[in-house]
Amino acid sequence: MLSKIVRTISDQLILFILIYGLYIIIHGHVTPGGGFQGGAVIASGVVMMIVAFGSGEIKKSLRERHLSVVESSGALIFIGMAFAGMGTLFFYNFLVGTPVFGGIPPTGPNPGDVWTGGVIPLMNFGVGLKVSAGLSAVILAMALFSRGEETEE
Amino acid sequence: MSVLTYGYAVWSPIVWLVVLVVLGLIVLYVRSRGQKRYKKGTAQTDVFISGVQVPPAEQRHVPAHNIYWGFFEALQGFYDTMMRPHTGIINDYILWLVAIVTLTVVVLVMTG
Amino acid sequence: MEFLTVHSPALVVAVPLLAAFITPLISRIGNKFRDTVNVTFLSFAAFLMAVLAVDIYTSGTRIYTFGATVPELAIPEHYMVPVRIIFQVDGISIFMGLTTTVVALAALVYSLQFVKDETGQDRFYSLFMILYVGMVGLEFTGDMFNMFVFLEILSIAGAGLASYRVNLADAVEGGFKYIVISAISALLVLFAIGILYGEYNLLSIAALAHNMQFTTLDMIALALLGIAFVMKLAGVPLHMWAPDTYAVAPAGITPMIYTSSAASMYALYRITFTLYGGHFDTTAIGWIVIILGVLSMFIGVMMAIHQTDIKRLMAYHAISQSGYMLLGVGVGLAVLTDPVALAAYGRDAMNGGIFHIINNALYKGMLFLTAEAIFFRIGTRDLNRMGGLGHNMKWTTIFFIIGALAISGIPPFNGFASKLLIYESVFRFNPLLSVIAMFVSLVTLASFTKVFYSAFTGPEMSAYKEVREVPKSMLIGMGVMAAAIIFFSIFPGLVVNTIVAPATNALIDQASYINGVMGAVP
Amino acid sequence: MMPYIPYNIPFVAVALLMGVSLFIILFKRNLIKIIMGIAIMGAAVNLFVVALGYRAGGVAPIYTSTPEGAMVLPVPQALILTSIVIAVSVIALMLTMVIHTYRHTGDIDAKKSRLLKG
Repeated sequence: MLSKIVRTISDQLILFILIYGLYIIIHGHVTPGGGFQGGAVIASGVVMMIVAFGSGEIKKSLRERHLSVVESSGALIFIGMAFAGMGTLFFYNFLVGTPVFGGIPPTGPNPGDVWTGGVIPLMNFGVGLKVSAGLSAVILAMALFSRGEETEE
Repeated sequence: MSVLTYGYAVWSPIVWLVVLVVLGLIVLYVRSRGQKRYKKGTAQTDVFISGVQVPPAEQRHVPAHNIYWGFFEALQGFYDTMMRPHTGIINDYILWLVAIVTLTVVVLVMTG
Repeated sequence: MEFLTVHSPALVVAVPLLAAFITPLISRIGNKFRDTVNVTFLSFAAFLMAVLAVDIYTSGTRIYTFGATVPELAIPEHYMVPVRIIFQVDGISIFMGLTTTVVALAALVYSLQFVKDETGQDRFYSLFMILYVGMVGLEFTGDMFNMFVFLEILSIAGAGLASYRVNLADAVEGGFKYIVISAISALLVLFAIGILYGEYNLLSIAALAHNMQFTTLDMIALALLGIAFVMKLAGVPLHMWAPDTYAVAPAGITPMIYTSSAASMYALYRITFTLYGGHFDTTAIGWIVIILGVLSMFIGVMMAIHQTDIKRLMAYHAISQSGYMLLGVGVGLAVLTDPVALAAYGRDAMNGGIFHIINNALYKGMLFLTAEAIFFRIGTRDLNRMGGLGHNMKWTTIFFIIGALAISGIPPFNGFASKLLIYESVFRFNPLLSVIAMFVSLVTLASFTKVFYSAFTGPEMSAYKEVREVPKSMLIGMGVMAAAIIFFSIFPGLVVNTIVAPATNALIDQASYINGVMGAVP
Repeated sequence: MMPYIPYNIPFVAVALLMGVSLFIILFKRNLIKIIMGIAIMGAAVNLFVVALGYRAGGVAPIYTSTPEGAMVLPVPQALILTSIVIAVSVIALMLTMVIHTYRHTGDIDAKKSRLLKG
């Protein structure tokens, strides 16, 4: 556990990191970024919390089993979108042209329209969930390992 | 269905099995013509090693590293050479990979 | 049914992936339920594989373009080259897929009892399914980059499973060696893909083969790809990781990792025959494959007979048997540009080599399972400490005898059928190679006699008086493989004509693979 | 051909990185250093593929705010993104195994911590 200054600042900063990560995930289909990058940003926030508070403290609020469930749901969202396209073909972008995320991203200088891309934003969201939970679980497990503790099953 | 035909001959497991069964029957017939003096549980079936005390059954089992002892003794030099590259060190595995890749690149660039 | 047939190439990969992802969620309900779901999903995938196989053997190569409007739309409108992710399933792909599926089913059923008392079972089943997905994907994929991705997927899942029993120090070491060599060979593959992409701006195998110029850079890429896959399939002298990893992997996983080596062998054949076939003189690369094969056969078996660890011994046999496959197909590769020789003996040699892949996956897989059954009951892999196990483990002994006779090439088992094809056709190519192959078979028999003698025969040891037969699900796993071996032994002609000959044709007939994708382009 | 020299600098860097990584993997016995070597080799391959997609004077391939002009190839970048994701998981897995090796044998020297040989 680090000093009080570091802990307080980390406490404030984690919100901004989470929001930035979510922004990257949600805008994945119109700007550089996407599920993996955003998820990695969120996981880096978890790293910061582990560094500031110590893995023992974080273990109380961030259970590995819960992370595992979130990770699986992210993967299920991704493959569920692929299965949902089966009416035509696996991974078919069935939302294009519908009112939900129906548009195609416009080319040329513009601020970027999130309400486009068909299933791609949803898949990005699934990947983001999976990566953030997965990377956090990996880092948490390693931090606990290096202290000589086993993770709970 | 069961016959495998290829360029020069055929292989049929059914025919082979039939031949095996016929041969087995002949062997059994010959065996049944033999003498019937063999009795189980008497001194006839005991192990005899030139009068030496025979150890109990459990200690008579030859452990694996003694099987084919002469074969390994004769090929001592070969096995010494073989064991030298099998170090179990991961760096050496990669060294072999790099060496073989280099060799293959040279051969293919020369011939291709 | 129509729906399943159309979508089967994608579903075969997607259904086990779904199982892998829902396993951590449903394991809350209960272990029994999770096991049932996993077996059901894999059985469904096996059913889909059978549907796909019937479709391919009746109506030829299948192409499945992900995200397109129709499956055959490999090249979108206004494009000249394929851009989407494509699964291209032809004779050799479906042959490998069937092999993988049979082994995976038997291994999964076997594992149910084996991991019952271990921790982290959810991860075991998830990774098992992902390993299966990696293998099938590697066998079905139609572009180079996905070949790399699926190679990495099967490497990561395989390494994680190999070191599943982290409480054993050697298990971690075996897994570490596997992941290191996998990572480096995968990076070589990626480097070669980069070279090819930089040259032709293409990733699809068919499109690359269509445009191949056989420059010096292409030769370097061929060497990198070929040797990387030889490393993954454990050909001598790049085999040293294999005994380490096979020996420590849990039961059920060893056959799977061995089958993933066979999948790498498929990738090697795909590269050499399809990507670089055609107008290129393949004699040099053919001889390289033959030399690697002969080295693997000979050194593998000579090292095997020396071992006293039962699983290391079998692992060296796995290397040695891979040599037969390399030899058989290598002969076909060396004479690929010579139609007379190809018709005279090349095709038979390739039939033998490819038939040996499925035979070997079956009996080698079963032998690994019997070895692990012994470990399950007596807790050691050391042959010196075994003896008299045949008294109490009768079924295991019977399965071991079937496997040992099959691997040694004793008629009438299936190992004999495939080895006979290799011996006789390789004899026409070069008699010396055939003699070496027969000698190797002899030493194989000798070393399995050693295992049989020291583990199963002999008086009942006092330490192993209480040893019982392994649980029923493990026997079922071995029994599935034994039944397949006996079926293959009795009907070799049926198997070769139905599934092996189309695989050989698919490898030799490069033009139809290219036309499957590039057909629309003038 | 003076103007073309700058475009070869990435490939020189690839060769250097590759040499460094091979040196590490072949001659360093520390398992952590071997993992570092693999990471550097991955970086070399990634740089190689990304450099292949570069076009002289190209702009970033983002459709929403693109200026006029040639774009660099987006496909190699997408490939390398996948490769990086894979590299992350491979390295995490390898590090976990090294932790376990250290716990079991008390050493992370490739020669001293080995149990399997022959």
